[in-house]
Amino acid sequence: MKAEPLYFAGIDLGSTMTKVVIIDAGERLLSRVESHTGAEHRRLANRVMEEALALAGLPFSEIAYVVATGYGRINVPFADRQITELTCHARGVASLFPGVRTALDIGGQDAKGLKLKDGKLVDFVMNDKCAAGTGRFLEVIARTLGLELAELGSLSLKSANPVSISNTCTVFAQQEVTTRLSDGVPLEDIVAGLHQAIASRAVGMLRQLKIEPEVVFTGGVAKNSGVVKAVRENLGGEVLVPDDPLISGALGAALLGQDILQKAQAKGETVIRQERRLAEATFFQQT
Amino acid sequence: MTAYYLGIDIGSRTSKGVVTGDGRLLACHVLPSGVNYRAAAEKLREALLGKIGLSVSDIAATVATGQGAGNVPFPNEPVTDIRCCARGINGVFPAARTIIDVQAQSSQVIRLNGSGLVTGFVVSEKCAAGSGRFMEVIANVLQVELKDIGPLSLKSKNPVAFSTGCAVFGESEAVSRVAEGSAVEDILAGVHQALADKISALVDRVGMETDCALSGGGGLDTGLIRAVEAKLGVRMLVPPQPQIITALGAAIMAEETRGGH
Amino acid sequence: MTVEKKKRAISRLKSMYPLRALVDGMYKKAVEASKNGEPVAWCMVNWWAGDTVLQAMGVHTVHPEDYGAVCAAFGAAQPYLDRSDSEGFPSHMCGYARNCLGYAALMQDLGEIPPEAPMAGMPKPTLLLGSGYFCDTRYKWFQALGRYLDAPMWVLEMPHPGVPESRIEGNREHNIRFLVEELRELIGFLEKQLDRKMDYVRLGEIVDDTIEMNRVWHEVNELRKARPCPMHSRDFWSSMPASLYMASDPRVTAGLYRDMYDEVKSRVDNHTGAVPEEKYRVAFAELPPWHSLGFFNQLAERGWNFVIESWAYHPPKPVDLSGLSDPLERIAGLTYQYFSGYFEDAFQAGDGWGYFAHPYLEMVREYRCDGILLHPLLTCRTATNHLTVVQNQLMEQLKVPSLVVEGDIVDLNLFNPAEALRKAETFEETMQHYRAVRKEAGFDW
Amino acid sequence: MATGLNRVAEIYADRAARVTELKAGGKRIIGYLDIFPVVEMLTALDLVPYRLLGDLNEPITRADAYLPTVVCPFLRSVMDLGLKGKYDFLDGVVFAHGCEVSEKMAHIWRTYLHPPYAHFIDTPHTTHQAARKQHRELLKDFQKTLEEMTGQELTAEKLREAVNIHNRQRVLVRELYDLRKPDPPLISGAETVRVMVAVASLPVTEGNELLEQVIGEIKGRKDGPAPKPARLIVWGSIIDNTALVDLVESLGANVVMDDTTVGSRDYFPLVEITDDPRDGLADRYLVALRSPRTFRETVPDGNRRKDYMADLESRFGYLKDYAREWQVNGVILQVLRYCDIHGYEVPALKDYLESIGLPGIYLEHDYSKVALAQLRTRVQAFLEIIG
Ligand SMILES: Nc1ncnc2c1ncn2[C@@H]1O[C@H](COP(=O)(O)OP(=O)(O)O)[C@@H](O)[C@H]1O
Ligand SMILES: Nc1ncnc2c1ncn2[C@@H]1O[C@H](COP(=O)(O)OP(=O)(O)O)[C@@H](O)[C@H]1O
Ligand code: SF4
Ligand code: SF4
Ligand code: SF4
Repeated sequence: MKAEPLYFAGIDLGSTMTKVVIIDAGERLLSRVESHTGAEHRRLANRVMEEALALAGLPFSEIAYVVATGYGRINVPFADRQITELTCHARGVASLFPGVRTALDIGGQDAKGLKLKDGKLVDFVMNDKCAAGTGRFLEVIARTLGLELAELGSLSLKSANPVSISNTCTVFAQQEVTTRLSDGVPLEDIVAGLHQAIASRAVGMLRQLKIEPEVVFTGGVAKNSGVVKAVRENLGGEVLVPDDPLISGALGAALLGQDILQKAQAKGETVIRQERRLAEATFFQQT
Repeated sequence: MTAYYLGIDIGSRTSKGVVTGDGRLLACHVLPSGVNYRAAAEKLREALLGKIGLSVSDIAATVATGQGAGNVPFPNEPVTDIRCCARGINGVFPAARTIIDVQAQSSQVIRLNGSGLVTGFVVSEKCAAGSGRFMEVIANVLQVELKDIGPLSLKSKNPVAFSTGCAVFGESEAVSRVAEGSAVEDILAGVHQALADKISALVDRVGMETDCALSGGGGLDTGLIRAVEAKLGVRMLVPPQPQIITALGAAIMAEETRGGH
Repeated sequence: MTVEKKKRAISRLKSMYPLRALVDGMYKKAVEASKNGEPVAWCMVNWWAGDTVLQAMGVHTVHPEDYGAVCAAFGAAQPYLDRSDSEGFPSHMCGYARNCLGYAALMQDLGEIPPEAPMAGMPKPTLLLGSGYFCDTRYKWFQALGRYLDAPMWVLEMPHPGVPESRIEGNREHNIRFLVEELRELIGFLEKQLDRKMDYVRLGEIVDDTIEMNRVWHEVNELRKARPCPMHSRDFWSSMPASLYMASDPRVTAGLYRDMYDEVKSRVDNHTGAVPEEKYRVAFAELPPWHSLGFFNQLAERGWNFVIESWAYHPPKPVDLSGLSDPLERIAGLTYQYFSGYFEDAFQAGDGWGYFAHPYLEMVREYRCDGILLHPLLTCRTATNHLTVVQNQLMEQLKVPSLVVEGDIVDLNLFNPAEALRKAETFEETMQHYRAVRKEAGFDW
Repeated sequence: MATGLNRVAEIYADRAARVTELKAGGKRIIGYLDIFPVVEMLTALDLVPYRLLGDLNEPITRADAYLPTVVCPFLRSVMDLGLKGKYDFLDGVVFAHGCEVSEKMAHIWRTYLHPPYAHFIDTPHTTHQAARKQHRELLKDFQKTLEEMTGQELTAEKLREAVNIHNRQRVLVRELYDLRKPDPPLISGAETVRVMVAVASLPVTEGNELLEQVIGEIKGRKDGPAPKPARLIVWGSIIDNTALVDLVESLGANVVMDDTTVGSRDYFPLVEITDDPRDGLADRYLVALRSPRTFRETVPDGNRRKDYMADLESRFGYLKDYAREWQVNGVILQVLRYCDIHGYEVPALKDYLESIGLPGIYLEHDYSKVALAQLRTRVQAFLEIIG
């Protein structure tokens, strides 16, 4: 009997960033790749996968199970299973911070609150109708200000006097920001104000789930130290951020793949898998 | 001697100015509001006076309106844009009883009487997906000039249905659609329909009485006009320069306030 | 309440302050009483009916509804609202309820009144008294409090007269009977819970004083028909809780309303208005944005006088109940009058929209209003449901326009004062227009 | 051929078809809103009760000028259909004090749509003795206006007969629901919704025939739903359309039970036949119907203290029975936006579900297809939670 290759891949086809993670059976991270989802990449999830495989030095056939998650999960043709980003993030968070019960994830297109019990997702809230309060808000503003996303955090930490932006709508806030700048308001105060706005929205949403400290903060926006600080202030408590907050969903996906396989093996069931062939993915649901 | 009146409309995107005299429109001017409303107002006045060779002292009265009215640095009477818009349309189409005013930041529906007095109104939420800004955002990302969006949209046979009600997410959706092969005109037409839906919901809240006029920068967009007409099932009266209607109304108000003296 | 530094555009009545103080004093009294082991009820306004009974049985009351307004006015509501959200209550529910649920949850955590609670706070209740009238919130909210409080709950039921069915023969009688029996069942519940007996003689006195208190209060409001109107809605709102919540011995309260009557009367005699120059007489519906009352000062500076507000917070039109010997029947009569006296017109007109919207026609006509400010609340169905009908009917029947300004009673984030002012400014023109329209149509204002 | 289910599909697609036929044949059709109007009294006078429902596929446009946007979107939809003339065929309407907004809408409806006959029953909110008595009186008032309208006397005889036919319907509905107990269920959740909506659109005897036919067919069918890991109960605001259930079932679950109207909530309790049939009716509608809009005492007799868990048990205990009998492993708490009646219940119900170890998910939606589509990820995540 041929031994199963024990590598697992998780692909998180997010609205903004596509993340791929490959782990081995010991939950060791063999490779991680991130790439802008961007319009043209939306159809090309396979490229990112290819890159991750190359980095891990593995042929695709060696991957025992592929789980796709994220906004575009439905259309990753080579995935063995699609699992929602809620479950995947929870799994990722549980592995990174065992015992944690509340998590906040702010990505490009939504913000989510997760409630965990014994390492499993038990409840959640989600905000995905309006770009205000999501990573997209910060992207738009960064673009307006001609700043890199990565700069926003450290810049805002310099502010002693965050200004509040009166427009909630991302589009109008963008314009308000330019006006404020021309009024001579320091850049860092504006950025800090925006971070506060995002944080207070997110924490407001998170409150719908009785918050039990400590809170883990993941998703691309958790890379922004300014938002992290604002979330911490808003919660009035400690906030844990993983070293690599972007990949918690992809990591969770890979781990879930492992779980699925193990469970099946324990029951002696065979698992149905896709052909290991990279193909184009589209972003919108095919009708 | 002719008395001249100045109407200034400092909108969130564009500033519009009008000079009237003897009840006639003598000059108008449109420029981007930019980030400094004060400067925009100054420049606007300068340009207007320059066009007809008048000086500041020739202006008998000024009414300022719009989002940035509070920043106009020279003496003026502030009046809300809703009132000015109604007066402006009344000046052009006395039979109009309903106005759909599509500005950059919001859309509003105004009911008015034969004298241009506001008899009812409703203002949209401040969400870019319900205002002219949605068009700008999409035009920008599709690299289409604003003036071309109308004619292009009218060519569409298969408007794209947007899966989101947010202008920002709509922007990325538009990009993806293009990447997946949708035609630009179909995307534009899709946005026009989405906007027309929001506008029609507003109209339902105050009720519509014909004739119905369309003003504001949105009136420059034939695609939007047709979409609104299709949705409401009535023909729109659209003034030749829809964007300056509110400024025109402001000038008319300036004349009214001083008229008697 | 909020401190206003500038010289006020609204000249407030001096006689209002002691009335407001009565209500504010309730909290302190209830906290004291609770410390002394006396029973305290958290009480929904079932208007006079339940409160008279409670007072006669020596139960202290606080009114979480009023407390919602207090917290809003003190700017203290946010933490309670947040807490309610985190308990899983949808945020589009009643601001008063969210405030109270958050407060109760916090109080349960702390085991005591939250230290930053405005006034003296609401002490832990012995009883929860909800009501089946006016809104579903009034019993669903109290029922939901069961998560945090172990006080037993009673819902006082009331019929909804004022609809066309009230004219069916025998309907009035069985409705009154229902009210009386309901009150009896409530008394039975209280007697069992508190181990004391109702003193019907005392109840009789309280009921009579209540009827009288409401009569005087009604007369005060009648004076507001004068031009210029001597009393602004803000004074009404500050004074109304004293009657609605039975803040004190109704005899004492009646005395204070009498003082108010005198002050208002002297203003009428001297043609003194509540605002310096009354350009627009405006009615208000329904509940005000308690957190942003300064908005009314800004409007007053523009000549807006708020001369009358929703009937629902007004006392019943005076009615002679002296022929009824049973105090419970007198309460029932008063309550019935409250829910039907304002609708005589509706009955005459055979109008189906009767009790909840029709009185606005009378109000606007008698107080000669130029317009009405409608304040739909995102969180309250009761105060919002009928506003579009009110708007349509005022226009159709009286040619009086409505200004719609969305907001909330407690949640500050839902009200935008700058936008509200822009709309108000525009609306002045609309009011002027309809003055002319009314004149043409033969109306006399 | 599954003629019963076909008939169901036809009526579901065009609810008014059959009653307009009947109307052409001289029958009078009376609309009623929510579950509190006592329909037996209509049937007894040979009036056809016809449930007022909304239309999730029809955008709400006209209702905005009559009902504000911050009220129950289902009721706004009903009002909208009314304003668009979709209920013009009705010979009258009966409303009750179901919830705050439905009560107000009753008055708004009669103000603007001028139905030839309208009656509002001010159903009390409590089950106190006084309230029960009051409810009986209210039914007498109702009887008066009905007799006046029809010119006929509503005898105890006729009423008893009507009660029997309606009770028969309730028994049949229970039989139908029993077919959801096996795994896989013999009838899907979406099919059940269609059957229930169809039944609410027919005169009661025809509804009974249809139910019998459908039950017969389903018992013998081979093409029922496939087994799925999740067996769910849907609790909450009205469901008069398959959209939500379809969504849930398309994602890998069988909806095997409901606690909503149009469903078990309005059909399960029977009417007790009493000497004066009105007494049994009054109690059934006020006391036996299990709706969160009816308040029940929180203190067991003789107790001074309230026990929260006991209160939960008395409010939600029946759900435990449902869960056991229908082998349910998850609960969808779905609430229409701005529905206070159900909104206030959510935290308490979640407490209860936790205490009996049933996972639940709260979904708020606004009675539109777009809003439902946005729930997809949430539902999917919940199914993953159930695992
Ligand atoms: N280096 C960075 N510094 C700060 N923020 C970042 C950085 N990279 C990404 N982000 C933020 O993360 C968001 C994307 O987060 P992600 O969790 O990948 O979302 P999604 O899964 O929807 O694509 C972006 O919108 C951006 O705001
Ligand atoms: N040439 C054009 N063709 C089509 N649409 C236009 C054109 N110019 C402006 N617009 C539309 O008009 C809007 C601006 O309207 P305007 O009334 O000037 O707004 P504001 O007063 O808020 O600045 C833009 O957002 C855009 O949608
Ligand atoms: S407010 Fe702005 S960010 Fe929010 S949905 Fe509307 S357009 Fe999008
Ligand atoms: S009437 Fe409105 S504000 Fe008052 S308790 Fe009811 S829901 Fe709350
Ligand atoms: S869903 Fe809620 S608000 Fe709507 S009718 Fe039912 S109980 Fe009333």
